[in-house]
Amino acid sequence: MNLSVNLPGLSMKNPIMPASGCFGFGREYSSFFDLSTLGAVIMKSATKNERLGNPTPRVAETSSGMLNAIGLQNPGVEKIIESEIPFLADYDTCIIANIAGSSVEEYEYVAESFNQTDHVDALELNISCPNVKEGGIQFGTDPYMAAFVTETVKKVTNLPVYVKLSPNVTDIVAIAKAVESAGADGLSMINTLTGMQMHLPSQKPLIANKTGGLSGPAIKPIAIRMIYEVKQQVSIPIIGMGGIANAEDVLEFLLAGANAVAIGTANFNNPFICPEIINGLPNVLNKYGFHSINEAVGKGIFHEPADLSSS
Amino acid sequence: MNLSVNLPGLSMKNPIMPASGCFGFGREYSSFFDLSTLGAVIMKSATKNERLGNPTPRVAETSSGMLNAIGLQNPGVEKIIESEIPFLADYDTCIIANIAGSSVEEYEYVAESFNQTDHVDALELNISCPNVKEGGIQFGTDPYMAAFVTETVKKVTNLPVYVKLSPNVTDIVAIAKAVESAGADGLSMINTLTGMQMHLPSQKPLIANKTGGLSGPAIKPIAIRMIYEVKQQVSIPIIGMGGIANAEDVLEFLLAGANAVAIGTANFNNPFICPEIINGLPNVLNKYGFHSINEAVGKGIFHEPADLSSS
Amino acid sequence: MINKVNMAILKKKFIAKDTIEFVLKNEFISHHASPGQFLHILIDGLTLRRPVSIADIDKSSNEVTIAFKIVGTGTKKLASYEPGQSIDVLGPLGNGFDISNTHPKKVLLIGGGIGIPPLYHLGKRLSENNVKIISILGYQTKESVFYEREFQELGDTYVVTDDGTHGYQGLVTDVLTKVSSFDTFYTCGPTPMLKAIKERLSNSDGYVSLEERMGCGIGACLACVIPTSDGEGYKKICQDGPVFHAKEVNLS
Amino acid sequence: MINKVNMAILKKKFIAKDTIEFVLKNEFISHHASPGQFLHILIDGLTLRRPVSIADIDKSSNEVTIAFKIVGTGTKKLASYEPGQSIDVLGPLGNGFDISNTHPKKVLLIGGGIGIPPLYHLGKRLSENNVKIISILGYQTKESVFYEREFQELGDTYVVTDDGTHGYQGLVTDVLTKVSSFDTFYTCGPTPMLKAIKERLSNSDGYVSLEERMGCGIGACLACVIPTSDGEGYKKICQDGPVFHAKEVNLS
Ligand SMILES: Cc1cc2nc3c(=O)[nH]c(=O)nc-3n(C[C@H](O)[C@H](O)[C@H](O)COP(=O)(O)OP(=O)(O)OC[C@H]3O[C@@H](n4cnc5c(N)ncnc54)[C@H](O)[C@@H]3O)c2cc1C
Ligand SMILES: Cc1cc2nc3c(=O)[nH]c(=O)nc-3n(C[C@H](O)[C@H](O)[C@H](O)COP(=O)(O)OP(=O)(O)OC[C@H]3O[C@@H](n4cnc5c(N)ncnc54)[C@H](O)[C@@H]3O)c2cc1C
Ligand SMILES: Cc1cc2nc3c(=O)[nH]c(=O)nc-3n(C[C@H](O)[C@H](O)[C@H](O)COP(=O)(O)O)c2cc1C
Ligand SMILES: Cc1cc2nc3c(=O)[nH]c(=O)nc-3n(C[C@H](O)[C@H](O)[C@H](O)COP(=O)(O)O)c2cc1C
Ligand code: FES
Ligand code: FES
Repeated sequence: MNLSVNLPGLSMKNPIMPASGCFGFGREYSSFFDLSTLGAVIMKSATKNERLGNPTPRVAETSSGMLNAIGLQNPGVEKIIESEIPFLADYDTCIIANIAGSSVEEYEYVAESFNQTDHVDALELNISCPNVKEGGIQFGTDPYMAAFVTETVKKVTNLPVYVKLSPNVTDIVAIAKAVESAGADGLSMINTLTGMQMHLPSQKPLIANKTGGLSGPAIKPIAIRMIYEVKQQVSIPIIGMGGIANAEDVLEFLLAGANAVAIGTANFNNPFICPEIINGLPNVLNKYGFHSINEAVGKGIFHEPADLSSS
Repeated sequence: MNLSVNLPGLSMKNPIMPASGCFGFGREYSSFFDLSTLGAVIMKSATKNERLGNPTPRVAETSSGMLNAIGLQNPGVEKIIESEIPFLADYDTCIIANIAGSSVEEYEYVAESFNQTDHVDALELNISCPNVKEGGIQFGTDPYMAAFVTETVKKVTNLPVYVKLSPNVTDIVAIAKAVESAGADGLSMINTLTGMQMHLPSQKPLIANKTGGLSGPAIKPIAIRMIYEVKQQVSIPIIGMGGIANAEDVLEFLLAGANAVAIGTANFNNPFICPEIINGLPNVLNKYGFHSINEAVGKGIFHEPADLSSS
Repeated sequence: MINKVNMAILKKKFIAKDTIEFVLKNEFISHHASPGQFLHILIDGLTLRRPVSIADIDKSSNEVTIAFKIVGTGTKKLASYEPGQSIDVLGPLGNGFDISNTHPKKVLLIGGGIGIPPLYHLGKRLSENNVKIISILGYQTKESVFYEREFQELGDTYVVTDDGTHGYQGLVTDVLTKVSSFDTFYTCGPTPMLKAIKERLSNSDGYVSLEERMGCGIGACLACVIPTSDGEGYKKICQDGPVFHAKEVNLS
Repeated sequence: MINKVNMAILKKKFIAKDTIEFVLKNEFISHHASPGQFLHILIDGLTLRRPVSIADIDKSSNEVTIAFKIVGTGTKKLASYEPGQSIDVLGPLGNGFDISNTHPKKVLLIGGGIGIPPLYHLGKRLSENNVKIISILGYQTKESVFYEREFQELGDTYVVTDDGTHGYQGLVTDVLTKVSSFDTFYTCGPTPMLKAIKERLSNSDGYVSLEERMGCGIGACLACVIPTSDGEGYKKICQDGPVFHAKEVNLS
């Protein structure tokens, strides 16, 4: 079974990659399996300078999901280029650098910095982090701002840009179309939904940052719906994510319109989840009659012959 | 332990009520327990004329939740007033009529119709149903429209109006403030999140309506976050809902700012859930040091002394 | 009368490929359930209960039998339960087969796959009333066959499999011609099968038992509706059904 | 070296109120784990694994003991597991107590509540190396007391309870004066206790074992960080810890 997928900048042996922030820079997971089995690795968000992130607790369990408010802790783009990318570059896998910032200038700076290395294959533009006070999500909830930061980054980078969309919006199609017009080469969706949990004993929010990003199987139906809606309105490829936990879930995302997928929270449950899904995918595709990844992409988009609903 | 709660129009013996659409008009559940134990009953959405709803399948299981696309099936407001309300009126519980429509005129008509009966204590204005083609959610995602329909309904009804907000928005606080200014007596939040599930064997969306509303424990963190945010910006009371499954969950909603709560999906899991929660509530309040419902309301809203986060 | 009860699992048996039979114990259900009614089963970790028909009842020992096929998450988890454990059940639910008012002398039971269990319960009750039973049972393949002997004990039984690995090859409708006259038919199985039967036997009196994904299971949520044949309304499968007069509902 | 393994539950024992001890079997863990390391346990139906310290190891029989208290959903579910079942474990995780490089003659172990189990594993190993052990164990109340006899076998043991229903009344810090000199202290327990000990014993060499809510458990997600005392950065409790030199980290 041919699992290969070709997307702008990404010539991947399979459509499976760990999601940003759930895999660090690959070091820890490299002791569990050969990272060369992965289609790509999406690195933890990079900012201009080192960030120490939010106070703890930073994570909480929710029904079929989790909240996190790490707060973009990372060593800064220079250190990542110096110390992390050379490590990953030794593996036969694509490298996607996720970039974040508090200002358009910061996004610009970080994007440009990645031109220094030859080992990054694409950028993922995180305009959807709900866990920092400034920047992040504010760029992802306004089509104009989203387009502006996309355009700015496109001007300075020589890499394809995948814009990572926030689900915390009324109209995700509007944002998707705006960043497509601004030159995005692809979309990455979805980031986490803003959530909160109350800690009864202390009578305050459990997460020190109060709100956190909800991820895991709980949000899968929302991710599928958004990809389904966006796919019909844009022509750039989509990297899908949100609650994927097995190979059946991957097929569900492909049918809804994703061209490839990323796996986040499930890595914490099972550090071997990515290779296990890669191994399981051929059987699942086969079972439902597909001979390649591309064949399944968008196949579930169903245009009703007539309106059967009785509104 | 005093569980009573007084909200506009609703003088309730406890803060627990079944959520709209999950309890029909109470008939079926009345064979399981005495409806007089409930603080209130929120009836299934009423529209001007009978509606037959969407094609089936109308429900699907998701991780810690479910999708539904019933499509506001109901016998129409006249029939509800004639046949359903007299049945409910025999119980010692408050009655909240949920009203929906495809146009402002329809909301107006339905609201006015409920003036005919003396047995309804309050209206819940459903401007957030994601499962019908026209109306419903479009009124709930635009602050101007939300305010307009609220204002219109307020003019014709002699009952307090609780506006039921949609979580499918970028800025729920803006909608909440808009309907408060338009005269809403309270808020009801949250309705379902729009979601989708792909059915692998048939390679199309499982729900016949394609998308459905996501409810159940999966969405609880989103409900808590939204109530927490809105509570700080409005002064009208909030009926909280979204994934409540036990008495601890109720306390979580109270701490986040809800004045009372509604229970939806959990009724399907356990038809006795409402009386069980009512029975369990005193112990839970006690355990965490509360002597009444009101004492807990908004207690979890935590204003940090200083900004400890390192952005 | 409906109740929420705990039913102890007394016995567990694999009766065909991916098909499991549980013998459950509960006095309330065994005394209140009639053929065609179902149980709404709470399965650990799931939000919605799963409907499963009653396949047999022994009132004297308070034993209730169900048989189900593993098709997804819920049935897989249910299949992992072992004797000694008990399950939380809402039941008995729905309107079963109407056998009190009509007095047929000879009936035809037509079951497809996992639609077969409720017909067994029906057949046993009818046969106790000296009704003559003819059965047509359809399965995918030899490995899926179950309850064949049990139905033979009730009367003439025709087995068909899609691939001909057991009994006749074909669909249940292909052997209809082998059956001489009958007063009433009762059928349960996949919707395409029910439709074909309804068409073929449009001149006969008959009842169909339907399936739909359910929410509440008791008539409150309107998840499980089916259009009535007059085009004017809906019936709730969980409460008005699952058994309907064949002429009453519109299978599309 | 970290691995994902299945550990069979051999024995289950309630050792105090809401406190359960499991004896688990696994060769890899028993041979690779050192005192202070922990297991990251997958619990049915939960998204995140739960960290639980190793309380004892018997290398000859490949047995690994853990002891945990029921405090929430995860530990409640874990407590429902029975011998015969096995659990999915990621381990051994973290950096344990440094006992190879230092050569103390006499150590003080200070444990609070559910922080006591890893100190038992440590005490046993040290005592095998002829180190003299003094222990201070703090519990809420008499019913919560466990491992008292086990620690007494290792050396002088002072027990305190918050309410004085067993041993001395008060906090572990209240009996510190009873302890004569020691070379190194090792402590694990609730953060306020660790802070108090750090202050009281600021002139002594010592190690603290910390807890924080975890995601990955292996150093990748940055959920479990603690500021270093130089104010310049963070350490990961799951990977750099859970044991730190008392001077290294900032408990606030
Ligand atoms: C009144 C009634 C009686 C039933 N009696 C029996 C019985 O006696 N034995 C038995 O094996 N099954 C019976 N079913 C079907 C059974 O309820 C489903 O197989 C079960 O709910 C599937 O749950 P799951 O979680 O395993 O599958 P899911 O993961 O939910 O779905 C897997 C597949 O099962 C099918 N399915 C899911 N829900 C239903 C449903 N409500 N009805 C029909 N198909 C469904 C779908 O085709 C789906 O592809 C009955 C259904 C109804 C409505
Ligand atoms: C390295 C390490 C070793 C540990 N060793 C042990 C041990 O040997 N025995 C033992 O009983 N417990 C131990 N714990 C604590 C244990 O992990 C938690 O009690 C457990 O995760 C709670 O899960 P829950 O689902 O039952 O509780 P939840 O429902 O998640 O929370 C219930 C309560 O437990 C507390 N809690 C939750 N997570 C943690 C956590 N990670 N650390 C501390 N408290 C928490 C909170 O105060 C919360 O109020 C250890 C924790 C760490 C980090
Ligand atoms: C602990 C954690 C940290 C995350 N950090 C980042 C991040 O730094 N940048 C980013 O773009 N997304 C981040 N995400 C979001 C994920 O990449 C992903 O979009 C989201 O979790 C949904 O996928 P999942 O349900 O498979 O986890 C993080 C998620 C988690 C759980
Ligand atoms: C089957 C079903 C039908 C519903 N119908 C309605 C409705 O008619 N009107 C309405 O305002 N909300 C309706 N809702 C939304 C619920 O009232 C509630 O807001 C939502 O389900 C979240 O609560 P829960 O998680 O407790 O179910 C429906 C929900 C479900 C699951
Ligand atoms: S399942 Fe709720 S009405 Fe039938
Ligand atoms: S739990 Fe992930 S870094 Fe420690």
